[in-house]
Amino acid sequence: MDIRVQEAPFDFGAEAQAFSDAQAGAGAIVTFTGLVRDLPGTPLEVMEIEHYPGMTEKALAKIAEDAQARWELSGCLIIHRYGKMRPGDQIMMVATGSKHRKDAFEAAEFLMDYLKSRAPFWKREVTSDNTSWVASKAEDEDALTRWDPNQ
Amino acid sequence: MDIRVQEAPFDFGAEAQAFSDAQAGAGAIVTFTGLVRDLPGTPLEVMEIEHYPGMTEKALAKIAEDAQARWELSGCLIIHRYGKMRPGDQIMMVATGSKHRKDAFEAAEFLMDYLKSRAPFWKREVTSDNTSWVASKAEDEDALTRWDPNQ
Amino acid sequence: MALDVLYFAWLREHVGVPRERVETDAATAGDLVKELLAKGEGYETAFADLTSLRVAIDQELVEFDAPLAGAREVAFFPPMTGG
Amino acid sequence: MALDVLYFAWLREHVGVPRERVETDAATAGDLVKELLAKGEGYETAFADLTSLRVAIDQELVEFDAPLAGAREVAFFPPMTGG
Repeated sequence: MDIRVQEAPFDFGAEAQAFSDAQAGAGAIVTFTGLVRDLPGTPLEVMEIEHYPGMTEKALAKIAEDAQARWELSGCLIIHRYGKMRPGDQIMMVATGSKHRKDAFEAAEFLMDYLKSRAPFWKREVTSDNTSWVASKAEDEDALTRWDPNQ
Repeated sequence: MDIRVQEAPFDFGAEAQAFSDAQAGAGAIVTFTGLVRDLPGTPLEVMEIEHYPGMTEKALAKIAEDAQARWELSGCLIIHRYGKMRPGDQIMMVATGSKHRKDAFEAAEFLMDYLKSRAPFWKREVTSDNTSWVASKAEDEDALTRWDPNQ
Repeated sequence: MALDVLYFAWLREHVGVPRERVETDAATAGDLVKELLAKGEGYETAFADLTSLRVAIDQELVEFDAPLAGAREVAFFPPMTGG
Repeated sequence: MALDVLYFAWLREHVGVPRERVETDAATAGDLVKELLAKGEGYETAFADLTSLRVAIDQELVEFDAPLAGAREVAFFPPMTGG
């Protein structure tokens, strides 16, 4: 389990390769990367991500532990940036390794679904004429019901 | 759409990075990589993959086209090797890019499910005392029902 | 008891400070909000709609009826938008 | 008509050749299998259980009752195991 919360950019290709190389016995590796998208209309100048130092690391570790308890994983990586980013920049990535592709896929989707709505990050979009906090989406909260054993 | 069928190894990290860099407007990138797993018991010496030149490329292109018709993708990559590989080697990878993470994940899983059972590749495992063709799994065929609009 | 109270994102902007030391006898996170409302207009705007807010006690997400006993740090913030 | 018939994986091993030119009047892929069975023991072993086999006409997966009219290439093989 490798959790990193950092302001600096990360090298997605190098991280993906290093993660894959470290997965002894795995037959399947899944990665997810989130990029800063440009906005329709007025171009996005900066995407700024605020977080809650201390809680962020704990929340991500908890999510990764839950994934490892639920699926048989050879490993699990989360990197999430904070601070200022520009369109096209990589915001975050997760990677999962497992014997089987279904487990690797499901665990990566689980990590993403919880990370979206349970890790203390907040995005703010800055354009030439406006600054606004990104609103959370009901569909992101709804996505969690998929993982609820009582559903 | 980038489809490659090749004997040579590929550089997963470099391919993942190049794919991500080329996805204009995407907010989500998913990659899947299949690795040669070692066998329980007698160690695997070689995994040999046979394919049907001509049909393989057509089948993969069809699967990628179906994925692009079904989800809004900024791009879609399939690399699949044939020939001899060793435990830990990368066999294949797919990558998908989309505005939204759900589309990128679903399209990658769709590509993998169809590639498993509909692209003409056959695996053979060679150990010091045995050579055997890998049997297809009922669960791989069953995985396709998820994508059938009539289900 | 004395607590560190933290605010994030637009909640922080309305309140005007990222954190403050608060002396309180509130039993729950929700009771603490009621006390904070008395501190001024910024707080009223910030806490106008609790259903659109989240709270963490000692860096763990909880409900607004969670007890404050033994807590060192309480944080209020909007729904998260990571990923 | 004359057809190229291809065999892959363990089917190829049983038949003994990867491809051969076959002269046939078979109407369907399944009818072609019946003709091939007469060619010897290897073919009988190879085609013993059609439910565990797949067939492609001109590089497209089809069912065994697919018509051969106009076909140039027919391939028989076990279920695929890619990925």
